[in-house]
Formats: sequence, structure tokens, C-alpha cells
Amino acid sequence: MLTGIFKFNHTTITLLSLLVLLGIWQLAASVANSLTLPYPAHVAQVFWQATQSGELPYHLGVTLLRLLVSFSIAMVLGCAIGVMLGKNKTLDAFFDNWLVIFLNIPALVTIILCYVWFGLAESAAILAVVINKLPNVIVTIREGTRALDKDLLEMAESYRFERKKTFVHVIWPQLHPFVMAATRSGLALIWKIILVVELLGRSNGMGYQLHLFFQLFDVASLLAYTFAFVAVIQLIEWLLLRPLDRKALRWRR
Amino acid sequence: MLTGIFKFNHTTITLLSLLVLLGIWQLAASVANSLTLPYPAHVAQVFWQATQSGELPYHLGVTLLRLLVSFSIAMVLGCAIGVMLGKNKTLDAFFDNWLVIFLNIPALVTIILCYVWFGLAESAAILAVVINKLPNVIVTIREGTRALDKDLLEMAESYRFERKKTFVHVIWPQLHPFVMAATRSGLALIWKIILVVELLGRSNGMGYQLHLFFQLFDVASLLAYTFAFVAVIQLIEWLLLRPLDRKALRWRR
Amino acid sequence: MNDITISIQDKTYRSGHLDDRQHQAIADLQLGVGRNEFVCLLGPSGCGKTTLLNMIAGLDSHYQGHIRIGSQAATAKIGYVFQNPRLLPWYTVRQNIEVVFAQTPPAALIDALLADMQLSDVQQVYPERLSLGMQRRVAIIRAFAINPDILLMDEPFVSLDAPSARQVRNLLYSLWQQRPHTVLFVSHDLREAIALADRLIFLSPPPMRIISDIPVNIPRELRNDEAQIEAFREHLLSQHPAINGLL
Amino acid sequence: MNDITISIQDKTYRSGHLDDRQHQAIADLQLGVGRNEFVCLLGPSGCGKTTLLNMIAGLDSHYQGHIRIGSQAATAKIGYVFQNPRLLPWYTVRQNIEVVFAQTPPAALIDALLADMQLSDVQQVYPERLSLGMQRRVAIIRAFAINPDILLMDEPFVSLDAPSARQVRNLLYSLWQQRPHTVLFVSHDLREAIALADRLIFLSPPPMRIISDIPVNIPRELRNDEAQIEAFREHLLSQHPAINGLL
Amino acid sequence: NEKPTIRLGAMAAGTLNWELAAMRNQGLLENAGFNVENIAVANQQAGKVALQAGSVDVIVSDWIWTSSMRSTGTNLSFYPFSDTSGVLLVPADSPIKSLADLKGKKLGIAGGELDKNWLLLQALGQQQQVDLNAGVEKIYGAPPLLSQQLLEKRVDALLTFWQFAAHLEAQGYRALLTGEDIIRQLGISETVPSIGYVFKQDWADQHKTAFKQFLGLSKQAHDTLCSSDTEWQKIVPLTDAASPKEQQKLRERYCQGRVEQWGATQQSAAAKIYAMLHQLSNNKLTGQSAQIQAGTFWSAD
Ligand SMILES: Nc1ncnc2c1ncn2[C@@H]1O[C@H](COP(=O)(O)OP(=O)(O)OP(=O)(O)O)[C@@H](O)[C@H]1O
Ligand SMILES: Nc1ncnc2c1ncn2[C@@H]1O[C@H](COP(=O)(O)OP(=O)(O)OP(=O)(O)O)[C@@H](O)[C@H]1O
Ligand SMILES: [Mg+2]
Ligand SMILES: [Mg+2]
Repeated sequence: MLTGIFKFNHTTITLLSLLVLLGIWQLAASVANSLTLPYPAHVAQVFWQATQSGELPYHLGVTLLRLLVSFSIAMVLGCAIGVMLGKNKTLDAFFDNWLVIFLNIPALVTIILCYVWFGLAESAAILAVVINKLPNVIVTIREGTRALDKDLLEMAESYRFERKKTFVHVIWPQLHPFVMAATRSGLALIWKIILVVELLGRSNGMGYQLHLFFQLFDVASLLAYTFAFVAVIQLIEWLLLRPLDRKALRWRR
Repeated sequence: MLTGIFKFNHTTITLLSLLVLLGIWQLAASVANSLTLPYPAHVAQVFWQATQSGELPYHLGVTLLRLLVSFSIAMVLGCAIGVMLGKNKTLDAFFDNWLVIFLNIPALVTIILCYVWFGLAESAAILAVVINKLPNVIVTIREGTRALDKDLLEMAESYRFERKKTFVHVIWPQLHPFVMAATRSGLALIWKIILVVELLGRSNGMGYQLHLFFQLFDVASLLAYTFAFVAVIQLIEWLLLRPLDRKALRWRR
Repeated sequence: MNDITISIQDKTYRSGHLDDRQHQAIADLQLGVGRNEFVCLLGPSGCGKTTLLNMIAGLDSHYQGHIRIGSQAATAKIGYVFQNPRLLPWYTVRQNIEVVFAQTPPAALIDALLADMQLSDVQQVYPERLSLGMQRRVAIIRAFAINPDILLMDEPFVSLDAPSARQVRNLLYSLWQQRPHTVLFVSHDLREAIALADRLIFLSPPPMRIISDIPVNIPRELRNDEAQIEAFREHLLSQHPAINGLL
Repeated sequence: MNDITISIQDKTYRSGHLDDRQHQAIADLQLGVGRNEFVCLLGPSGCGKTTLLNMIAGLDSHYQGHIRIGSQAATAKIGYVFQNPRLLPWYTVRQNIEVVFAQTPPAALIDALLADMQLSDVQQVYPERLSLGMQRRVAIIRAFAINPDILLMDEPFVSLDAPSARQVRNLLYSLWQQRPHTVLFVSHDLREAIALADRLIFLSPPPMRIISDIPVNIPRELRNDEAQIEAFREHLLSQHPAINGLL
Repeated sequence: NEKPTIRLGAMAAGTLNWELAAMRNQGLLENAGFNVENIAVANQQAGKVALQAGSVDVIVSDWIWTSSMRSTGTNLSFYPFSDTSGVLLVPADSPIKSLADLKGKKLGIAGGELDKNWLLLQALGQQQQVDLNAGVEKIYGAPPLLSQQLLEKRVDALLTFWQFAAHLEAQGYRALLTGEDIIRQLGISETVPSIGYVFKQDWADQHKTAFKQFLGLSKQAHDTLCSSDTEWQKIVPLTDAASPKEQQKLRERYCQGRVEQWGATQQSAAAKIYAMLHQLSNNKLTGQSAQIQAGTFWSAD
């Protein structure tokens, strides 16, 4: 019964929260009454036109593809390296400085260097994104690895779990909250970087397009494109991350 | 004895790792032999000149101040909201969508809107950074709050700890790895955003300066400024984060 | 006059998120515990003893029925020795004890308790570097130190060797005599229960009910006598066939 | 022929990072355990029993000395019942048992063990929704199920009510008779130890040494007789004054 | 033999893009001895990255940058494309009539502190005994943001690029000074191109015939855009102009920027300006070299 109410509430609450946000926006727009903050309806209209013309779907698709590829690479590599550094103090001592350096090299610099060395190719763009995102994943997963439960690791060791088995059954479930944090804030970060990457060296994608709108100070289009992307992420959240979360945390009391 | 070796090793390893990185750079530079990848010595020289002229310290100082202010605001607010959302399912259901939206609004858009509404002022710049960083902190801390140990919370409840006491003694230490992850990747993220913020609407700071160098394609100066910043972060890491880590994790076996 | 009045119609666990398993832990339980009474709960593993203590401590309010605690109600100080130590791993032994005080911790009392439990040497050590038995003793000190009005103890003496257990039992007993308070005590050891308690409550497998409620009428001064305890135990087993299967 | 040969000169814990507390847990311990012997370790809380079991299980190699395990060396299957259950909270009871098998888990054996331990009903439940005693039983099944060559048990029967404990003891005993293997067993309960073990090893407070090494010469078929156990216990206390303080 | 391909890095809203469209519209490219590949770049910087990365052969940029790249060993070269330069704008009803009136006012500067026009404006100020650098409140920012700031009256005057200026002028803002005015008032009578094609010199030398033909066609397209209304109308969608007035303004400025003469006199004027900028920017804009690098201006002969 309780869960029943909760489920019912959850959808209602979600709708309510979106409505409230929309309300605030509408209010703010009518107060500002300026083109720099267009009305929701206007943005929706722009969105519809851009979708119908096929322009938005095209650029969105291109960007999402880049996002998918670079995100996957960064997550897989990042988790592997993060776990390694978290477990091995010597490796960690060695690579820690590299990490701080790569974490803090401005996206701009890596992007320029990638483009200049590898040409304005798709691979260079993706490499640039990966280089920017990777240190973040590593840092988060390393923190998670350091916080692993020693008792359970000892259990695995005494029952002679091999490395892979230990990772799958003992380590990975504990890393789950950290992986989730890295995923959620990571999608956002990659998106931020991809915008710069596309701005500087691609002739398509959301970043390229948003910059054009910025030049024209076309805030409605900026917002329409933004919300198209946000909607995709929201879908990923609902269809992928949320169920994953639920499945992974089923056991918690 | 073991710790002795470890300590000795640690410094050596750190030095070694920096040397190796420098070596790789030197090698790459001599292979590339192009101005787009200047030699370390050249960058060092540029760095020295910019420091002596007082220019680098000035811009670095300005940026660090912005970083400090916006980082503090984002962390404090982010931790508070993150814990709240992690503990309260209804609030979480309500604000979850907002979070996803704000997480994925491109930095460009928030920055533009902040500047447009509040003018090209310092407060607008800081607000823009905070808006960009805040959702990240919230997401990470929320994940940490969800993973809190129920047993210990029950202990606190049965001994009638008040809210604040529970937070300080029971919750905060468990959030430590998440706060550390948020701090480390957060400094990097803020730095990335601040660069855009300064580029678009400030007349000083590293972002402004890097943009000038970028216009002139002066990679040596770009790198010199970058490394000045990285050095500061590295210092923060050594003097603040590392000791904090050690202190907070002293208890782990 | 009861200090704790328990009247539970139904306590059912609903498993979280996805699966819909339900487990009725307690069905219709009525129990009154007098002020400063020393009560021992005995029952099979998984019958719901911990569940009951949690409800008394106010950690779990998802049940039908009510639990009233004396006149002091919410202000009653509760000392709870959980089934596992539940120490804060980031605090030393001493900090773990001190942290539960709202006011300044009573240094002399804590010193004395640490000494009694032979933990003076390790008061600056972090819990993860202690043996489980030592951790349990810290948890016991923590509960004793606050001078609770109600002391809840969930199998507190396991992992303790015989002499230590004896010593802790004596300590508990003398503290209780110095400053009487209500004690609810879970044990699987009938001898221990007889030696300490005013009343033995035997509980059934889930859904938990009271099978027998037996006063221990051995005078307090004879409780150290093993023969007396054995005799009571024999008597119990012969007189109460219902509990025979539980022992 | 020894299955486990233990010869430890020194096991000292050095506390981590900042403080420099040292604690010598074991100093000069020599112990041989024969193949398929059933040995019980008894000693005060904090004396180093868990430390020793960890070293035998290969979890801790920071000591001076050596531990040799039979001819099979590294391939010996070790079943370890830790002092706390150490179940994987994200797996159900059954998954927790199945996960320790390198090959296909023996479904029939697991079913039988679950039934013996009265856990058949909860095999699809997550550990956090079980009582501690139930969790312990799962941990015991996990160790039994792999048919270990060496079985290490750190106070496995605490938190179990008397009938359950008896049943688990009988199960352990019958498994051991069906398929003999070496058992090292920590207990604080002398009666339990006498009922099960071939040898009782009494250990000193830290640094841990062996105080007495006493064979239990009651024939196996008489071990169920409480009187026999009591008699041996009396005999022990009178014959070995050195261990008197430990009991 | 194969026709060579010229890869152009053109901004979507840039005038090069207009001319390319015009060339296509007029069928000029069909019989040309080269192919054109247009690679869209998002902004100036993206163009520079693309050129360095070797992904395009030609971009549009300025000769000062070309020279400073040459001084660091990258053999870029420049060929003029347009004379149109930045504009100093004030609202129509602004009390600001001269440089001296700028004192104490908020001035938006789109190009940042190293903007050529801003540096030259400061020089002009010095001539008139006005210390602009200290006397005005400078606000640097991205051009679109600054336009917005002027519209919202958050700045009093704005020095911005000509296309942004045209949008504002169409809305009634007044041009106080153009880049050409500033140079003229500084005593240089020749018109000096502000932007041009920038490319690797080796590349241009290797593809001399094709590139020269391209330059000619480009000029031809420019001329038809100014002379033929129908041709102009065809490329209007590319201009992003919101109103006919704005289109008008853009076309006007674009046509005024036609490079009329490009010879030794203009080049020596450029050298003079370079020296001035070198000093004004404290080496920052130009790099260490005090003189414009030889070979900066590509000679088509
Ligand atoms: N969070 C929970 N969710 C679902 N079921 C639970 C939960 N906690 C306990 N239970 C169930 O309630 C019953 C009683 O559990 P409880 O921990 O109270 O037993 P107990 O009497 O303390 O046993 P033990 O002596 O083994 O500690 C058990 O069958 C257990 O499976
Ligand atoms: N990781 C550690 N770091 C430092 N000291 C430790 C560590 N683990 C155990 N010790 C110390 O070693 C001693 C022996 O601990 P151990 O856990 O082996 O005791 P035990 O015999 O199992 O006791 P119990 O019966 O209470 O479980 C204790 O004094 C404890 O403080
Ligand atoms: Mg219990
Ligand atoms: Mg132990």
C-alpha cells in the first residue's frame, strides 16, 4: 500500500515539478518581457520548426553519436584506471600528479593540440573529449575504490575468487554509487566539452549550431536546442539510469 | 620500517613521475618540432617572463579569487541540497528533473543569460559558475547520502543525536570520499567554466588571457598560464587535500 | 506500574522496491515491563527479538499498535547495545563513548568503565584495529556510560571469553543495583538469563508471541551460585514443557 | 603427518598512517594440526585468535615465520566462517552461497543445507532483511557447501538459539564424519568445545602463546551425553590449574 | 590532369560565404581550373585551428596575425579580401560626439584589449590629449553579448565588428567613427585592408594559377553582389539580416569594403600601422618583431 502511494506520487510529483519549472519560466519571461528570455511557447514553436526542418535532429544525432563514443571510452578506461590506482599505492603515487595536471589542463588547450596534431578529424574530436573526461572518471572511481569494504574483499580472497570474479561480484556493486555519480555528472561534463570541441573544429553538431545562434543572439533557438538535448538526457535517465539504480539498489533496506 | 620505505618512495615516485612526464613532453616536442608544441624550456621561459612582468600573478590571482568564492558557494549549497535530496524521497522526486535540466544546460547558455540579466558584472560571473557547478556537487553528494550506513544512523537515532550532531559525527565522515571526488573533479570543472565565463564577459583573469593567446595562437603562453594554474591546484592538493585525506582516513585499516 | 507498555497488533516487513515478499514478524504481542525490572527475552533465531528492541528504541515505527514508555515518554534516556557493535569507525574508542553525550562526558566514569572492561590501553585506538570482542565491550561501555533509564541489550556478551563475560555481567548487575533502571536483555544462554533476570520471557518462532513469562525467584545474593542456577534450570525444563523445544 | 604447520616468530600490528602504536599480537607460536583433526582454539577476547585464522587463510602475510598447509599447498580449499557474516548484501541468500563456487554450484547440496539450517524459505531474500542469526547460518552454509579441505570457524554458533546451535553442531559433526577434513574452530564455550573437538588449545592473552594443548579423549559416540561433557569439564578444571583463570 | 581543390574555411555568416554562394549562383566555378571545398568553421579561432591542423588551405584573418605567425616560423601569407573595419557606435541620442566625450563612460570593446581598432583609437586619443585607456570604463566581452549590453544601455558606446555594427546601425545607432576614419585621422591616407585570405605560403606558391584565378573570381563575385540586385537578393538568406534596413546596411558596408588598390603604397602604410600597433600593444599583438615580416603580403606575380 505504501509503495502504491509512493509510485502514484512519484509520477505526479515528476509532472508537478516540471509544471512548476515551466510556470516559473513563464512568469520570469513575462516579467522580463525581452527577447533574451523568450516564452516557453515561443521556444516550443522554434523547437518544432527546427525539428520539422530536420536540422535539429541532424545536429543532435551527430552530437549524440560523439557523446556515446567518447563517453563509453572514457567510462571504461576511467573505471579500469581508477580501480587500479585505488588499489595500488605505488601506481597511484606515480600517476597522481599526471592526474592533477590532466584534470586541470583547460579543455581549450587539449582541443587545440588534438586538432593541430591529428587534423580536424572525427577521431581527434573524440580524443579531445576523452582526454578531458577521463581524469574525472578516474578520480571518482579511485575514491570509490579506496572506500571498498575490506571485510568483503577478505571474504573473496579466502574463497579464492579470481581477479575478474572479485571485480564482478564484490568490487563493482560497491562502486555503483560512484559510477552513477561519474555517469550523471559525466554526461553533463562531456556535453560541455563537446560543445567546445564542435565549436572549434567541426562543421556540425550542437556546439557548432549553438555558436551560430549565439552570434545572432537567438536565445529562443539556443534554448530550443538545449532542451532537445536535455530531453534526450532525461530519457536516458528514465529509461536507463533510473531502472539501473533501482535494480542495483534493490537489496538496500 | 615499511612506512619508512613508503614515505621515502613516495617523494621519489612523485619526482620520478614529474620527470617522466617532462621527458615525454620534451620528446614529443622534438618529434613534432612545431610551434604548436613548444619545448618545456621555452614554456618555462615564457612563464618566467609573464611572472616577472606581474601579469601572470595578476590574472591568476583574479581567477583564483573567483574560483574560491564560487567553489565555496557551490560546495556548501551543493552538500546541503545533496544530503537533503538523498534523505528525502519526495523532495528528490520533485527536484530530480530540475537537476537533470540544470546539469545539462550548456555553460554557454547559463553564462549568456546571467550576463544578459545581471550585466557584465562580477556577481553575474560568479553566479554563472555556481549555477554550472552546483548540480554536479548535488548529484555526487546525493549518491553518497543514498549509500549511508543505516546501522550507524540507527545508532545515532537511538542515542538521540540531534540533527546537527548526526550530520557532523555520523554522516559527514561517510560522505568524505564523495566530497573529495566532488572537490577534485569540481576544481577542474569550475576552472573549465571560469575560462568560458571570463572569456565571454570579463576583462581580466586566466580565461580572458588564454583567449588572447588563443587568438594569437600563442601555444607557449597558453601552456605557461595553464601550468601556473595547475601548479596552484597541485599545491592545494599537497597542502590541503592530501593531509585532509590522510587525517580523514587515518582510521582505515 | 509499568515502565514500558507494549501492545502490538501487527508488525509486518514489506520488502523494498521490487519484490513483494511480506513477512509478519510480530502478531499480537502484549507485554508490560515494570520500572527497574530486569527482563530477559529468549527465543529462536529470527523470531523478532531485534525487531522488538528496535521498536522500543523508537527506530522503527512502521507497525500497528503502540509502545508507551513510562511517564518520561520521549525524554527517557535509552542505552542500546546492538547485536553488532556499531561503533563509528572514524573515532577512537574513547571518542566513540564520548560522542553519545549531549553534555560534557563524565571522564571519571568513562575511565572507570574502560578499566573495568580492560580497555584502558586501547582507548586511543580506532575500532577497526580491535578484535570483535573488544568492539563489543566498547559498545557496552557506551550504553552503560549514559546512565540510561532503559537499557536494551541484544546478546551483549557473545564473543567474550568466560571470565570477561562474567566480569561484564557482574558490572552490569552492580550498576543496576547502584542506580536501578529498566533492562531488556536478549540472550540465547539460559544460565546467563537465570543469573541476571527478574523475569524470563520465552518467545515463539515468527509471528512472534509470548510462550511463557516466568519470574526468576532466586534471591539476588544466591545468583552467583552455579548449583542454584542449574537447579532452577532443571526445574524450568520440567515445569514448562512448552518451552522445552526452545532450549 | 601435519596438515597445517604453524611456526610464527612474530606478528606485530603496526597502525597505519599517522600514529605509531605497535601491538605484538603473536610471539613465538608453534602449532601443528593433523590431517582431518578437529581442533578448538580457546582464549581471552583480543588474544589473537582471529589474527591467527586470517593468517592461515592467507589473508595476512605480514608476519615473521611461516604457515605450511599440507601437501596441497595453495590449492587447498578453505572454508572460512568469519566472526561476522560477511555476506554480499547485493546478492540473495542463495546467490551468496552459489557465488563462492568456481564451477557450477551443487544445487542439491545447497538445497539440503538450506533445509537443514531452516533457511529454505528465505533463499531469495537479501541478507540485510535477515536477522543476524540467520545471516550467520548462511555464512556457515557457504563454508560447508564448498566441501573444504580446511574449515576455519570463528565463533560460528553465537546468535543461535540453543536448539539451532545444537542442530548446526550436529550437522557440522556429521559432515566432518562423512568427509573428513581439518577443522580449526574458535569458541568461548567450553562445553561446546569439548563436545566437538579432538584437541583443545588454550591461548594466552597477547602476545599470544599456547598455554595448554589438551586432547579430548571422550569417545565420539558419547559426546551427546551432557554428563560426560560436564565430567570432562570438571576434570579439566581440576587437572590444569593454568587454564583455570581462562574459564 | 586533375583540377586542384581549394579548401576554404569559411564562417557560416561570413562574407566569404556570401561570395562563394555568389560564385556558384553565377556559375563561375563550373569552368574554373579548380574545385572549391567549403568547410564550415564556427568562428575565427576555429578557422585558425583548422589552418594549423592542415584541414583547410585558406581562411579569412588579418595580416597582423599573419606576420606574428611568420615571426615564429610558420610561413603564412596574406592577400587582401576586404577593407571593411570595425565601428565605434553610440545610441542615436547619445551626448557623445567626440572622443573626449567618452571620458568616464562605459565603452564596450568587442575585440578585447588587443583589438586593432581599440589600439588605434587609443593612439588617436593620445593625439587629442585624451587618455582613453585610463579615462573610460572598458568592458571586454563577446561581440553578441556586447551588442546586447548596448541595447540594454549597460554600456554607453561600443567598438565592435562591422557586421554586428550593421545590425545596430539598422536599429538607429550612430557610427561615431569607423576603423578607416581612425586610420585617416592618424595621418595615414591610404586605405589598408583589414582582413584577407590567409594561407600557407608554400601552398599558395604551389597552386599559384588556381589560387590567382580564385582570387579573381572572388573579386568578380564581390562586384556583381554590389552591382546586381538580383544577385544580392539570392544571397540575402545567408546574411541573417532581420530587416530590409539591415540588409541595406550590410550591403552598403560590404561594398564600401571593396579592395580598390593593393600595391607598394598600401603595403608601406600597413607597415606604418604595424609599427604603431607594435608599440601600442606593448609587443603583445605583434610578437617580438618590431617590423612587419617580409613576405607577409603574398605577391600574386
Ligand atoms: N528490514 C527487514 N526487511 C524484511 N524483513 C526483515 C527485516 N528485518 C528483519 N526481518 C525479518 O524479521 C524476522 C525477525 O528478525 P529479527 O532480526 O528481529 O530476529 P531476531 O529475533 O533478532 O533473530 P536473531 O536471534 O537471529 O538475531 C526475520 O525473519 C527477518 O527475516
Ligand atoms: N588491523 C589491526 N591493526 C592493529 N591492531 C589490530 C588489528 N587487528 C587486530 N589488532 C589487535 O590484535 C589483537 C588480536 O586481535 P584478534 O582480532 O585476533 O583477537 P581475537 O582473539 O579474535 O579476539 P575476539 O575473541 O575478541 O574476537 C587485538 O588486541 C587487536 O587490538
Ligand atoms: Mg537479532
Ligand atoms: Mg576474533
